[in-house]
Amino acid sequence: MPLAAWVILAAALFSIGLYGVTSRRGAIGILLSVELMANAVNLLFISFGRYRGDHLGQVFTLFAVALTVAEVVIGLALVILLHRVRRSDVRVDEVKELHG
Amino acid sequence: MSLPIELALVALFTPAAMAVILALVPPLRRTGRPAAWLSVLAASISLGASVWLFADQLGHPSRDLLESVRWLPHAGAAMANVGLRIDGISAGMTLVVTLVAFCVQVFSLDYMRSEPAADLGRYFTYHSFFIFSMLLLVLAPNLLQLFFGWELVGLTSYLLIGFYFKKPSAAKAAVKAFWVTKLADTGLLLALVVLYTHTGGFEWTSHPGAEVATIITLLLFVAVMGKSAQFPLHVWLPDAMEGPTPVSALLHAATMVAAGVYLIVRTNPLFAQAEFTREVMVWIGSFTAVFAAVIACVQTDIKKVLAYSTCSQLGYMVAALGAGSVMGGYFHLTTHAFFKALLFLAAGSVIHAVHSNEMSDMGGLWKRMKLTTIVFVIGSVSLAGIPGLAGFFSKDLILEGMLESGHTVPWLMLLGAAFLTAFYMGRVLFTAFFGELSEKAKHAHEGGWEMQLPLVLLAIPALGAGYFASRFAGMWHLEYELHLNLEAGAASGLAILGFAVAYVMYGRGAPVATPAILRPIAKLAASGVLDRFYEGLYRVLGLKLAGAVGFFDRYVVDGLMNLSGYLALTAGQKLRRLQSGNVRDYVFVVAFAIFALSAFGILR
Amino acid sequence: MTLSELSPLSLPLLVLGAALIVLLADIALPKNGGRHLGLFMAAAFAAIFGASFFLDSSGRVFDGVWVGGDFTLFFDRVFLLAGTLACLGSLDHVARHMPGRQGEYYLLLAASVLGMMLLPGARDLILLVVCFELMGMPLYLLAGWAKTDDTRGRGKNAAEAALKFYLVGAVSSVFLLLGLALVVGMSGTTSIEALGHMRHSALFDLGLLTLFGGMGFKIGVVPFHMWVPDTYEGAPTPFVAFLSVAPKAAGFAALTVVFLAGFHVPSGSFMPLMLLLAATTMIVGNLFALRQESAKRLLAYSGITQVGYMLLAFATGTRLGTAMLLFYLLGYTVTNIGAFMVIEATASGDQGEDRVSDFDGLYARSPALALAMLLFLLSLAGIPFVVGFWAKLYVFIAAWEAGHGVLVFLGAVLAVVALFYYMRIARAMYMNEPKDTSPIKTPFGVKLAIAICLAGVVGMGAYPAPFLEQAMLASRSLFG
Amino acid sequence: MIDRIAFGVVALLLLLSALRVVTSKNLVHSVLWLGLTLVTTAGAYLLLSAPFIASIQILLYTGGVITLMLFGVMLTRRGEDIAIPNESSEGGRALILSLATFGLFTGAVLKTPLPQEAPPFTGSTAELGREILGPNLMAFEVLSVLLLAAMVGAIVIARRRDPGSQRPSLGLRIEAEAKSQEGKS
Repeated sequence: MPLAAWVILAAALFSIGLYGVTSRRGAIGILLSVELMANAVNLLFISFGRYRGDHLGQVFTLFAVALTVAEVVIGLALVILLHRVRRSDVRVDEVKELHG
Repeated sequence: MSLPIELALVALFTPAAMAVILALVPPLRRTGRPAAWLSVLAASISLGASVWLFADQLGHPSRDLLESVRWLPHAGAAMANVGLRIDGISAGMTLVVTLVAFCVQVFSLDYMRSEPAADLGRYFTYHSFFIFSMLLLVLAPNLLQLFFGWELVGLTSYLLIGFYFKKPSAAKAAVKAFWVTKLADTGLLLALVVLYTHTGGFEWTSHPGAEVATIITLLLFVAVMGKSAQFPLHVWLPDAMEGPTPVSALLHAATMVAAGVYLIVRTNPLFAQAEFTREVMVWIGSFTAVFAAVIACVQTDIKKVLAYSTCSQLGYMVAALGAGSVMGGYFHLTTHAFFKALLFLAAGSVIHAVHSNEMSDMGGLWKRMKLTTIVFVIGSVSLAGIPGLAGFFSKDLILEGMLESGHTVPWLMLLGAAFLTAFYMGRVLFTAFFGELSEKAKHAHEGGWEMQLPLVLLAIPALGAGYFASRFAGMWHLEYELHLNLEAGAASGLAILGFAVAYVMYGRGAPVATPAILRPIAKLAASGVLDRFYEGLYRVLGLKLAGAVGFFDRYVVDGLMNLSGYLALTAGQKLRRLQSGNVRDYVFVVAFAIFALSAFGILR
Repeated sequence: MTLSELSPLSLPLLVLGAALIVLLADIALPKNGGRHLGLFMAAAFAAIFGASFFLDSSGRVFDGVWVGGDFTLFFDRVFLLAGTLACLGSLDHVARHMPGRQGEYYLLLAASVLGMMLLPGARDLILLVVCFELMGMPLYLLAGWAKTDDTRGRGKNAAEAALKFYLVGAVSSVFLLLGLALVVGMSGTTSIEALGHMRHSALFDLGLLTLFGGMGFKIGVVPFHMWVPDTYEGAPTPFVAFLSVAPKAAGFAALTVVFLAGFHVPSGSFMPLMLLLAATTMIVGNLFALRQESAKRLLAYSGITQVGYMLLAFATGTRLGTAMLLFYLLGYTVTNIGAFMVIEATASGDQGEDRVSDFDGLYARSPALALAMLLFLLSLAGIPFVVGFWAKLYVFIAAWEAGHGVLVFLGAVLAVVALFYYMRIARAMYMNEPKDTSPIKTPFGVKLAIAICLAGVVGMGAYPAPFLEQAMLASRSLFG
Repeated sequence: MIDRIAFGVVALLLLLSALRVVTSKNLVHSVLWLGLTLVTTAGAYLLLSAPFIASIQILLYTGGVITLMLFGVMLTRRGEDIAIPNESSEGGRALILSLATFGLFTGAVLKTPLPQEAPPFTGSTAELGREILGPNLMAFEVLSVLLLAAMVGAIVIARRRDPGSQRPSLGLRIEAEAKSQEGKS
């Protein structure tokens, strides 16, 4: 199994996530897509590490997972905050009081 | 520390201290007249020190003093110094600045009498600050300090033009002057950058090589064009006349606008290495001289005539410096400062009397204001270059230098400008001071002694400064002798002709006795031949040409400047729509930008 | 490992200690004790700032994963200064608008400062990215810290500001991680110092550029800047003062460490891209700033323009250029925090709506504030006698030496354009009639912060030499 | 051969579930599809000889993230309906961008020489642990500070109201409401 296959698989996952990030209207939908991208990056770390035969990729992935989870927590907190003050579904393209 | 240094410090810091006191103690400033008198006191101390300094310098013509302290250590060595440089050039300029500033301040005591007390205090605070800024520039030992003075002078100019800031036109003019000069100042800043990177310092005596010197001097010249109102960056100067008239006399005629010319004189070692730049200067200077003189011929506002005249005379100076005649440029700077300040103050005196800038509202003032008329005539004649007065000597020197350096066409242009100068000054003289007494001028009368004293003080050097030319030249390590040759004669002849034409066209019916020198022309004129000839010439050349030039100036040059500002603002407004407020757009742009960067980086 | 081996980390550890004290005290103290926590945090930052002159913080820890030295020290002082000023300026705002959340506010601020302080010393990519996120995540939260049941709707905008900041940041973070995955994956090492010797390949380059993009978000370089104005407008003003300088400095610290100390990019071929971005940033920031009505947005765009100049210094890739970047950051820190603090005092919250027109007649209402703002604006515009002039001049000199004459020219002209919008505020302050003539009551903390900034702006403008020398030292310690 | 088939299955599942995450019309479905993606990724990790990471992925990541997301969905929905909309728009430019990014990525992969076969795997989980707490100890410590800060901050932000503030009286709230209505019209 060539490494290129894994990398391209990760790239495809990343691109799908990117599509979601730029097309979803809801904040949570975007967050889900960001998770997809982060997942793709982790896959990339692990594949590279495996083909070099060291632990670096796995170590990095562990840190990346922790960072991503922290990020999700914060993101959800902010979504809830915005939901409370706007009293509506959080559709990000309707949240544009600040502009120009 | 030697005596000259101490004197210079006194001249520099007395007004500075006064400005700081007035700025930081609002109750004192708001008293108005006491604050004004304090400011005049500071100016007179500064003037006294300058006179002493100048006299001392006359005693040691070749002395070149430098006193400076390290300011910005840079990698072990001094990056820059601050200090004072006192030699013939700066001592002379210090005297000019303080003398004119003193006269203007005294004049303002009466001229600004009706202003509210708080505004009066503000006005004199700016004036004190201006003396400091200008002297900081004049006495600078290197280009960096000069730049500081340059910026401060620009700031004061902004504040003073906008003095009547509640008047929209004044506020607009101040802003415009600010932008145009500020944009040009970019040249000076860049020159600093280039100078430093190539020589490791800000000294104008360095030798960075011909090519770099050309770049530096071209950049410097951009700044000069802005400050000294050279085409096409002259557009701010006529508008700057919105400021109080004494301000116009001080900043926009005698001192600040001359700072550009002074910069060239100071950095002449650099300019001497840059032949191309000097060639550019000759042409732009000559063109400005003619161009502005043509426009001056059709102005109806007395201050605008003088403003364009200032542009034109600055053109002379720049052209002279370009042709290599340092003495000519600098000497004309000095004499011009005297007679142009005099003209402006006299104009101020008239405006004060008739409450209008329009020459059509004046007329026959000779009958009401004898002193003002006399000094205005002195100023005009000196400006026009009639032999014997200060302006003649310096203008002659310029024309001579121009011809010697082989610039025939610019020489002809300057000759033409000399004719036009006499013409438009004659026009002002005959319409405003002689002729029928107009309605508004009926109740005109001279101002108080505060207004008369400066006129007399300035009239003296406007008359006689020329006779000291050789002594000045000695201070600048130059030779000077007056040649009375054909070229000089041509200029004088043209000047007289200019006055004559003006008399024919505007001086008719003047109740005053026709000057003897013009009598033959008057007789010829009476025959009607000349009349028709001049009328035709005037229609075609005068009105049509000057009108066209004025149109070009107002709508094309000025319009382009306004247009660029407008475009930037509109673009700013339109672009704001891109910032939609939709965070998905932001995310998209981020992702797209990373894609584009990567693609560019990889496929390159 | 003994404690003494950690001595290079003494400054960050002290900040950590102070943060923990705040955390515990917040639990122990009665609810109205929050204000004292702010005072304590400000004092702690100031004390640690003072301590930085006595403690020796150079050396390597954890097998060279983190390196202390002049470079780190310079940045640490900038961050500590920013932290002190932010705490001082926040005291009153936080106590008034979010009385129940004060302890956590200062805790998060300290956490962010901690992340920043660790960043310049990181020589390992894992540590770097963790520090980068430690700096960033508290910022998302703080941006949305406003009182959510505020009847005037300010909480709404804060939430929006925070969410936008967060979403763009989260996407950028993922790109940052992607870049790291490619770089680490291709090179097999996380040691930044070892990265310089890597052979470039298409995937490696892709990683490098993606990494830059991910970091570019933090410094607000165009086109990663779009969150900046919205977030600045919506978030609490004293926090924005901090946000507008410290993360930028930290972002540049990270960029410098990774790209100049690590990849030795100047020898590479990314510089044209950086220069292009610098030019775009300067132009776009200026054009957008011209017509802004909100003072905070105006300063946001002006800040973007300033980033362009910093990027120009960064893109030289030289030791001199880096030194000038550091000096620029220092000057920008005191200037911009000062300007935002004046907004907080005059045109924010109870005083107004952050409009430029809220500055009308400020001179009549409070001459001291007007003068302070004028000096800050002049410094931003790069006018002589205030620190901004030296910052610009030195950046131009460094850039000209590196052969970027065209950009120097562009930057100089754009600096004049920038004067236009700075002067709008100045004219409003001095020439317009005040709508409301009541004198302004400035809280003590804000006053003190403004005074410190003013001293910095004027002091460094009058005598920049020692600061420049520190910047030179810092740069030298990075380049060796 | 067997690993190729395994790879094919994992890849197919991954891509399909990921596509459903970004296209599903119902937010709850999206979250569940994401769960499948994350689990399948764990399978991929197993194929890549990273069992520890695979278990972390399932236990912490999948469990944590999916639970959090579901909470988020439930807390921010408006109606009582279970079918919570997850709409998309401007899919065109998004599609182009993601395809372009994929293309660029693939191009870069093809231009870069990469190993064809993985070396035999020698590592162990114990080694991994030593690696984390050895050279990366400092990063680990910093991470713990980060998690603490994120937790505290998120709790404060998501808390219902500022506990220190007085809720404005009903009258004031009505006034404010009326004002904001006025402002809108």
